[in-house]
This record gives sequence, C-alpha cells and structure tokens, in this order.
Amino acid sequence: MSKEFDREQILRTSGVNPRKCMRCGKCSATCPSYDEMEYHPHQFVYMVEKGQLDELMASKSIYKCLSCFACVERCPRGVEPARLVEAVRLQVVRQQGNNHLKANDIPALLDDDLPQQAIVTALRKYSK
Amino acid sequence: MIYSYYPGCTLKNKAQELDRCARLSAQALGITLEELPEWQCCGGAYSMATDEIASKLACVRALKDARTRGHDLVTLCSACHNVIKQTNHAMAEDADFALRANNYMAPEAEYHGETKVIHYLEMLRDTVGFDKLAQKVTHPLTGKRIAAYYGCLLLRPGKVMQMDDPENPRILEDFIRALGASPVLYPYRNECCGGYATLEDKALAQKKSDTVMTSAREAEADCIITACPLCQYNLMKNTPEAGRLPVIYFTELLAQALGVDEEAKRA
Amino acid sequence: MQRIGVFVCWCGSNIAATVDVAAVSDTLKNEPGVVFSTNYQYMCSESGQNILKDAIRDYQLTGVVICSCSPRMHEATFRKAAAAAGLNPYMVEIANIREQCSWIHKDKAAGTEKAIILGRAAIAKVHLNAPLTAGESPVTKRALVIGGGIAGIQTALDIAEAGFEVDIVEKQPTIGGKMTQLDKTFPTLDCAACILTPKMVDCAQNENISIYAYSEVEEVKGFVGNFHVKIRKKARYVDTTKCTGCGLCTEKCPVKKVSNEFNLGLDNRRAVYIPFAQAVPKVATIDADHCNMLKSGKCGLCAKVCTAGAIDYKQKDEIIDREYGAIVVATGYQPIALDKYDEFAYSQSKDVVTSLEFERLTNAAGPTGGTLLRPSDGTHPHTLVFVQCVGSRCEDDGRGKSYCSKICCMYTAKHAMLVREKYPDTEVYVFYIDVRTPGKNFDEFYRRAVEEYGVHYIKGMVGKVAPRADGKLMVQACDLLANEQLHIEADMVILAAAIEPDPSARHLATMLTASMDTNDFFTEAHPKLRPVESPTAGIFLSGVCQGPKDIPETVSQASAAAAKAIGLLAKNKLTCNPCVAHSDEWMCNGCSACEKVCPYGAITYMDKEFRMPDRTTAIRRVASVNPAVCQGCGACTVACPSGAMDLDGFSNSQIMAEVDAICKMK
Amino acid sequence: MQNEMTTFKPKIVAFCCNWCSYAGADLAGTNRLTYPADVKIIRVPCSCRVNPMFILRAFQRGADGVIICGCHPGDCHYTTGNYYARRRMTLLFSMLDFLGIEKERTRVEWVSAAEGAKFAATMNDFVATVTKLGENKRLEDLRCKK
Repeated sequence: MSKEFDREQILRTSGVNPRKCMRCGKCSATCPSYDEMEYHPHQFVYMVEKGQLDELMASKSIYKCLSCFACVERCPRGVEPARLVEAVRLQVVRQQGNNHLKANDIPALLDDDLPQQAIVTALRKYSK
Repeated sequence: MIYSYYPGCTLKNKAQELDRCARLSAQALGITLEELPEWQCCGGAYSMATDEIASKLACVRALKDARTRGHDLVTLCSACHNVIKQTNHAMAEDADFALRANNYMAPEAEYHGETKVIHYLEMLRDTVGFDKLAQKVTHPLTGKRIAAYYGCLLLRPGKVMQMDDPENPRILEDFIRALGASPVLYPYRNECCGGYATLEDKALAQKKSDTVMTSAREAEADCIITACPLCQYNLMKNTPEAGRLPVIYFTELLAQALGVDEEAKRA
Repeated sequence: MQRIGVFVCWCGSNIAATVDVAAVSDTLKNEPGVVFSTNYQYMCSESGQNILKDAIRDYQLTGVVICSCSPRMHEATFRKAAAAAGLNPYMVEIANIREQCSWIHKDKAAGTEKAIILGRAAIAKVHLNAPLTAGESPVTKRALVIGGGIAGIQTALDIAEAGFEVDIVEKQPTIGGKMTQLDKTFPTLDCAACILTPKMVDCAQNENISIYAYSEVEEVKGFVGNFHVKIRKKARYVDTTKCTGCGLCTEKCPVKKVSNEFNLGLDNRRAVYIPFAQAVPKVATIDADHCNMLKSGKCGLCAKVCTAGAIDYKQKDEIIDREYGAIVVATGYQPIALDKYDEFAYSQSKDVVTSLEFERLTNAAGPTGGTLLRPSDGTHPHTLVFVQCVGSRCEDDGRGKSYCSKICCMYTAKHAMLVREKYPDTEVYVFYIDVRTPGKNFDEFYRRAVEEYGVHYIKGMVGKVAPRADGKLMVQACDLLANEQLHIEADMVILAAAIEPDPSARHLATMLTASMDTNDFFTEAHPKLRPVESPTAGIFLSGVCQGPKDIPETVSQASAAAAKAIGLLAKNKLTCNPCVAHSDEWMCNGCSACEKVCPYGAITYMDKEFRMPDRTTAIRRVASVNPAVCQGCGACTVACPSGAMDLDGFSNSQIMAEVDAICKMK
Repeated sequence: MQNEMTTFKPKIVAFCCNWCSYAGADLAGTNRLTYPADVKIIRVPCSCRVNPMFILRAFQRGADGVIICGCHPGDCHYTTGNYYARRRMTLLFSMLDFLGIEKERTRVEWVSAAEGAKFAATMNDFVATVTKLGENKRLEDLRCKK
C-alpha cells in the first residue's frame, strides 16, 4: 500500500488535523508512557503530517499509548494526539495477520485477580 | 427514584464487591437500580477511530434500551462509564457516526443520544446530595485519612465526561467528607495507573502505579478508594508490598458508612 | 435626467485580474443617463482623480458612479475630488467591486457580471440622488479619559498639555493601573514606580486635569463633539477635600484581614486603606463590605482618630453630569483566571504564582519587602520554573485565548534575569513555545538573560505540576530539542497567564456604541491606517483595551490617541453628516411613531399653519427633525405609517431603485 | 431536472448595515473568503433602515432570497436599531411564510465588523439553502419577466 494512501487513511480514521499543532510539546510533557516510547506523541503529529509513516508503523510505540486522554485534555490547540496514535496502530493491526495480541496468547498472561476489563481492553487496542 | 443500571462484565466477576456494595447502598438511600436485562460488554476502551462503528454498537444498544425504559442510565465501573458516555456523546453530536451506527440497528427507532448517562457518584452528588448522604451515615469514618484515586477514565476527556474539573476534581473528596472521613489531596490522583499495559508491559504498569501509590502514601493517607477495577488491580498488584496502602472500591466505603454491609459486619 | 459619468477602477490587478474592467465600463455606457464611461488603473491616484474632475467639467456631469474598492475606503476621497470640480459631493456613489466582488470571486465571467449589476444599482441610485449640504455642530472643548492606567495618564497629560480640559475616570481608589504593581520594566530595567509616579503627580497637579478616582461611567449620550456623560462617584466614606492621607485611620482600623487586592491577595489590608504610598489622590477609602461601622454601626474608630474630621459614614454615591467633545477609552487588561488550568496546580499550591503576583513578590513595596520568598513557607527558593503561554495561543475551547498576549516573553526574561542577578544560587528554567521579542533592544535583552545570566531556556511545554507532600513542586515537562521528558524538582512555578480586556469594557462598549472584536478588545476604525480611532466618531482608543501591548507601545498609542482627540477638540465646528431624516409635512399625520423609535430625541412636534387646497388655513401637528442631532439611522423612516419620513442619501426610492437594478432579469 | 438544479443561480439581495455587517463583508473580501457571486449587497446605514417594502419589492422583482445583516444585539451603532429590525422582520417573515415564501428564503443575521469569516460562511450557507429551494415563484410580478 502506498504511503500516501496510509497517510490519508490515518487522517480520516483519526479525524485529526495535524496542521493545528503549534509544536509546544505539551502532549509529550504530559504523556505517562513517554519513556517507553521510541516516538513520542508530538512526533506522531509531526511525522504523520510529514508522511514519515514507515518508521511509526514499524515502531513499538504504537502499543505504548495507555489511552489515558491526558494529551487530549491538555493540548492547547485541540489536536488530540492520542487519536493519531490510535489511527496509526489500527493501520497496522488491521492488516492481515498483524494482530499484536492473539487470543491464544492470553491464558499465559492471566493471574487470579486480573479483571476482565484488562483483557477486553487489550484485545480491542492490540487486535482487529 | 428509579435508574437503569449498567454493571459491566468485570463487576459480575472479579469486582463483585464494587457492584454488591453499590446495590446495597442504593437500596438504603431509597434508589432503585434496575439492571438492564440484556447488556453486553462495553469493550473496555472507547475507540477513538472515527471508522470504528461495530465495536460501539453494544453501548448504543444499552443506551437505546435505557431510553425505551425511560430512566437515566447509571454506570459504576470507570471504564464502562467512559465508553458509554463517549459513545452517547458521539451519537448526539457526530451526525455521521450516528447515521452509520443507526444503520446497524432497528430502523424504526433511531437513537441520537437521548439517554442521560450518569456515574454512580454523580447520582450520589446530584440526586441524593452529599449533605443528605451525610445524614444517612450510621457508621461515620471519623479520623480516617482517605486518598481518592480518580485515574484517567472518570474525568477525561473533560468536555465529554463533564463530571468535574478534570485537573482539580472534588467529587470523590466531597464524597469522603460526607462519610465523615478526611480526604487527602495528592497530585497524582488523576494520572494513569498504567491501565491495560499490565498485560504485556508489567514494568510500565508498575512504574505508573508506584508513582500514584507513593504520592498517596507521602500525603499520609490510610487507604485509597477508586471506582475502577483495573486501577484497583494495578495499585494492589503492581506496587511493591512494602508501603502499599489498601485500595478499596468507593462503594465498599459507602456500604460500610451506611452500615448496610451485612457480610462485612459478620466478618 | 441626470448626466452620469461611470469610472471603473482596475486597482492595479486587484480588480482587473478577476473582473473584465473594459467590459464593465463598455456595458455601463449603455445605461440610461450615462454620458461618459471609462476605466483606469488607479482611480484614487492623483491622475485618476484628475480624470474624474476633467470629465465632470467636460461632460457637465450631474452624477458620478465609481466602481472601485469599498466606500469605507475611498468614498471621502472621490467626494472631495467631485467637490473640487464643482459637483455636489453627495452626487457621488460607489459600487464596491473589490471587497465585495473581485476579491471573493475567482471566476472572471461571474465577477464581471456581478460588477456590472453592482454598477447598474449604483447608477439607478444616483439618478435619484439630490445635492446635500452638510450642517455644522459645535464642539465641547473637553475630553474624557476612561481608565487611569499608564495609557489614560499619558493621553490625559498630552491633551492637557495642548491646553484642553480633560477628566480621568478611574474605578479604583487611585490612578496608576497595573503599572503601579510592577517592579522593574523591560528592556531597560527602570523601576516602574520611579517612572510612573511622577506622571501620576503631574496629573494631580495639572490644572487642566480633573481626576475622578473610585468612579465609573454610568451613562453616555450624544455624539461626536457633544457627549453627555453621567459619572458615578462611588462613596469612599471619606471627605477627599479634608483627608490629608496621613494614614492614621489605616493603622487603627481593627479589621485587619481584608485581602489586599493591590498585592493580589498575597497579604492583607485594613477595612480603611490607602492602596499604596504614592497613591493619587492620596486619600483613604473605606471598604463598605468589610467596615464594622458601615455593616453594624459598631466601631467608629477611624472617625475618632482622624484629626482632619474627614471620615463621613453617611456619604452617598454622587452622580456627576459632564459634557465632552471627545472620549478616550483606556480600560486596560487583567490576567485571565487560571482555575481552568489546574494541571499547573495554581489552586493547589501557594508556590505556583502568576507573573503579576511574582512582580509583587519581588517588589520592594510588596508583601515581602522585595526579598524573594516562597509564599507557602517563607523560605528562599532555589529552583524556579517559568511557564510561558499559559492560556495564550489556545484553540477557542473556553479555557484560553486564541491570541498571543505579546508581553509575556519579555517580562519572563526580565523575571528570570532579575532572579539570577539577585540570587546567583538559583537555577532558573523557562519553558517556551516560541520566544517572541520583536521590539527595540528586546531580543538583545532576552539573549542577555540566556548568555550572561545563565537562564535555562527550554523549548517545550510543562505538562503537569505536582505539589509533593514535602513542599517541592514536581514539574513534568518536555524538552523538544533534546526529545526527552524532564522531571524538575522546583521550589516555585511562575505562570505567564494570558491577558484579557478588563471585564468592565464590554458594558462600556455598549454605552459608547463602539464595536468590539470576538475577544472583547475594542475594534479600531482601520487595522493599519486608523489604529487609535474607534469606528464610532469621537471615540478614541488608548492602550491594551485595543489589543495586547507593552508599556512603550501603550505610551505611543496613548499619545497618538491624544493627538487625535486634540485634533477634534481644536475644531470650533464639526461638519455633520447630511444624510439625515426629514419629514414631508404634507404627508405627516403627527402620530408620534417616529419620535418613539428615535434613539437621539432628534424628532419634535410642532403645530404648523397650512394653507389647505380649499384655501382655508389649518393648524396641524407635524414632526420636525433636528438635523444637528439626527445621526441618520433611519429607524423613523420604517416606523412612519404614512411614508412621510425619509432619509436623505438612503431614501426609500433610492433603495428601491437599487433593489430593482439587482433583481432585474438579464 | 438534475441539470436545471445544478445550473440554477439564485438571486440574493443582502441588506448590510454600514457599521458592522458591511464592514464584515469588506473584511471577508480583504481575507479573500469566497462566497457565491449570486449575493448582491445593498448598503444601508442600519438594519433598522430596511423597510419591509424593500423586501416585498425584491421578491416582486424576482429575488429568490433576502438576507438582512446587522450588528450583534447590544452592539448597534445607533444603540437600538437592530432590535427594531429583529422585531419587524420576525413579523414580516411569518407573513411571507403565510404567503408561500418559505422561511428559509428570508433571514436576519448578526455579523460584526470583525467577523469576515462569519459573513462568508453565512452567505455560503444561505445561498446553498436558497439554491436547494429553487426559484421563487411567489409574489413575483409577471410583468417584470421578459
């Protein structure tokens, strides 16, 4: 699939206009997963705008977003970077055989107290 | 006062205490919670993608059912509340999404976000009233220092959830005061516990949960209350045992203060 | 039949690029009454105007239509040119084919067609134009300045210097405004008080200036040259003619815990108070909300200790009626409330302060005597974090402001520099999105903060400030250039809050019928060419009420507003707008409908003798419009049931003719 | 039918008050914000100068839509003019509706001198609405048609 197609699809899926970004970095300042990410929230916005998608789609960073909405809440320009991270991840996991988490993997990850909520959430986030 | 009630899957399983205490307390406060007969799992996370329709239909069905029954819908688990409230908002505000979602449903009765979704806490604040609640407390928790943990899902995105100031909330603190205890303010009460990352990145969940736990401990709290089973899990399982404060559901505290928890009394 | 000349302007390529100007002038040549039609590159240029003048003479034109830019731009220019050629200036009509045609339509065919229709409408109107003569009205030679900050002070001083009377109305007990609260001023680091207080004293001593402090404008009536204003002088419960400002009452007052607004609530004042030592007028004020005597009648201590006998618990608000020729608005600004930005913990920690509060904390006359101490525990802070753009440059989301507040970059550099200079043991961080320093010696100033004083400037924003139980503030931020998340243990956090117009400005704008933009800043008559005038004649703008400004800019604008006001006051007579209403006495039935809707009271009734067709005489009650008072809104023309009332320049038949020309089938 | 719909160009008369909306229209131009050329503006000193007769005349002469723009409530240059306009037009428009001229063909909008974008957006929306309704055949004086 072409890069331009990916970019268009990501913009449509996310509903985000990365041009609204004024590069203040508040999303990355507030992100709880910052240290776990290779590319940080502000970079998602910048790189999607510039079309540098191969790096983003190959990066493990897309599985590190906790969907905590902190960047959505605090962005002064209403860019909503979390939507972009979600859209890039979907662009990857929606491809055939690209599920990041498979149902068969789950039993090994369970313990006695783990709430069901964690499993369904992870499946929703990591798989199509 | 009658409400439709959406418990969610975790409350039927690992977080039964959250649910049980909520029902007992509601009864004591003269509120009837009518569980929706055919609710399905909310999915745990609200997909932010504009083209995710099918995964949100379970919520739309629950919302529509609540509309038919004619009562506002009460939720309890933070995650369910977040997903249902955001879905409802999208059905009301996003015409494109509403059109596509309605296309999956029975065509004769389109849904456009008519149901009012409130969290159990909002019900306590706005319907019962914290002052009235305080009068009904039979076993006041005087002297207890309690840290409220909001996490992220209860408050954000603020514009949609509209429960409280997302950066400086007070609803849980007011709740704690109503029960006769002292709320402890600490800065990480609205930061993420690590959430579902515990499944594949334990270290991340441990780091985040520890920040919250440490912050509450330094503020000299006796225990932490929460409305989210996953927060409760992370704070209990992903923090070092030394210095770990007990983490309980806010409804457990409520049932205790109202003196309705027979099991707890027997124990 | 009129002899009409049509002049189509190219405006360089502004019009000619999307409108076929030759086609327009050729088509309009065939309209009835048109005896001359041409097009030219720049009609507003001298040679363009000469074409107009020559044509008026050569073709004996009785009416002129110019197809050009907006009449708001050059109507006056062309009217003047026509008058110079001997044509009544009100025989000129403009067809707006630039702002309302060529600039908005990209399709040349559609643009040309529309330009022709707009030209036809103007021609149809000119056919019905009649020569008008402007009347005159007198000018009251006194100016009102609303707001006594540095902007109002400078304007008042300049107007007074030119020999005209000027009144300053200030709602606070003293003039001086926000500048009195500042410590030093950039970029030269003069002490604010040292350069401001002499000006305040000048105001008090200038015999042309009257200061109405602790007063507010209550009502504005009238129009340019002739404003009638009611000023409410709020009761101070102190006779200002007797009070010597000795301050004895403020020492003896038993009510000690009133939040001191001058120090932004960082310390307390008494219920009777003088805001600060250099206040002008330096008289005491009793705060009625907190005074025991006024609340319960039990105390009266201040009256006992006052040797001048100035305390007067029975004082009432006083309404003063004054007349003015010009009004200058200088209502200034306030920092926005930060309660919606609690990720910075402003309402959770005393050690998170706004920049204006920081000014007080470093001011020698402030609550700490100029020693920088943490408000929470009075200790010396070692690590300070400054956050820029708090609430500025935001999407319109109900939290912040969409504009750049303009002054924050510079005052933050100033704060950072002063802290480092006075306390070399500190570490100072400034988190910025962009550093904006376009001013004389501004960027040099900012560079000195970095290079000489070692202030750490970090490109990135702060995401969260977490007040820890041990009193430290955990600042979580992003360093965009290093691409890393930072965690700084700070002792104080200083927020550069966005500034917004003073909330009183909204109501004032309504009273003045002066327009405001969506942010409640006053709109200027033209954003580039008439920046200190409001579109409402006789209302001038000074300082931040028009948009964010620093002190040097405010002072230049204040002087500019003064110059404009002086220009108005220097005139003995003003030419009135001749486009006023008039009543056809034969059609008027004296019903009073017009009088009721007139906002200016310009319509009166008189009994007039008429010779009737049957040669008898009858006395009838008819409406009469005072042309000096009428502002030409036209409300009466629509209210009139008999159609007797009409508006010169915008008559019923003229507008109907325009409607016809626009709706006419092709 | 389809073809007729796409080629139909409505005739729209816009009355703009001199102080706010006319200036707002100028600002739309200065900012190059486009709207259809079907809109022709007539400058009046105030929205209260708009006599219901003008609107009847416009429809009589073949207009498909009429819009009146004035200062926001409370911001009228003449203090109260726009309030009069609002009341008069409310009555007039309901009468026109009764006569078969749909409510969507008539509109009162408040546009300040600073709202160029709002002016353009309003005109775009109004033209689209009127275009959808098609040609106005009510009240039209057939003698005016060639």
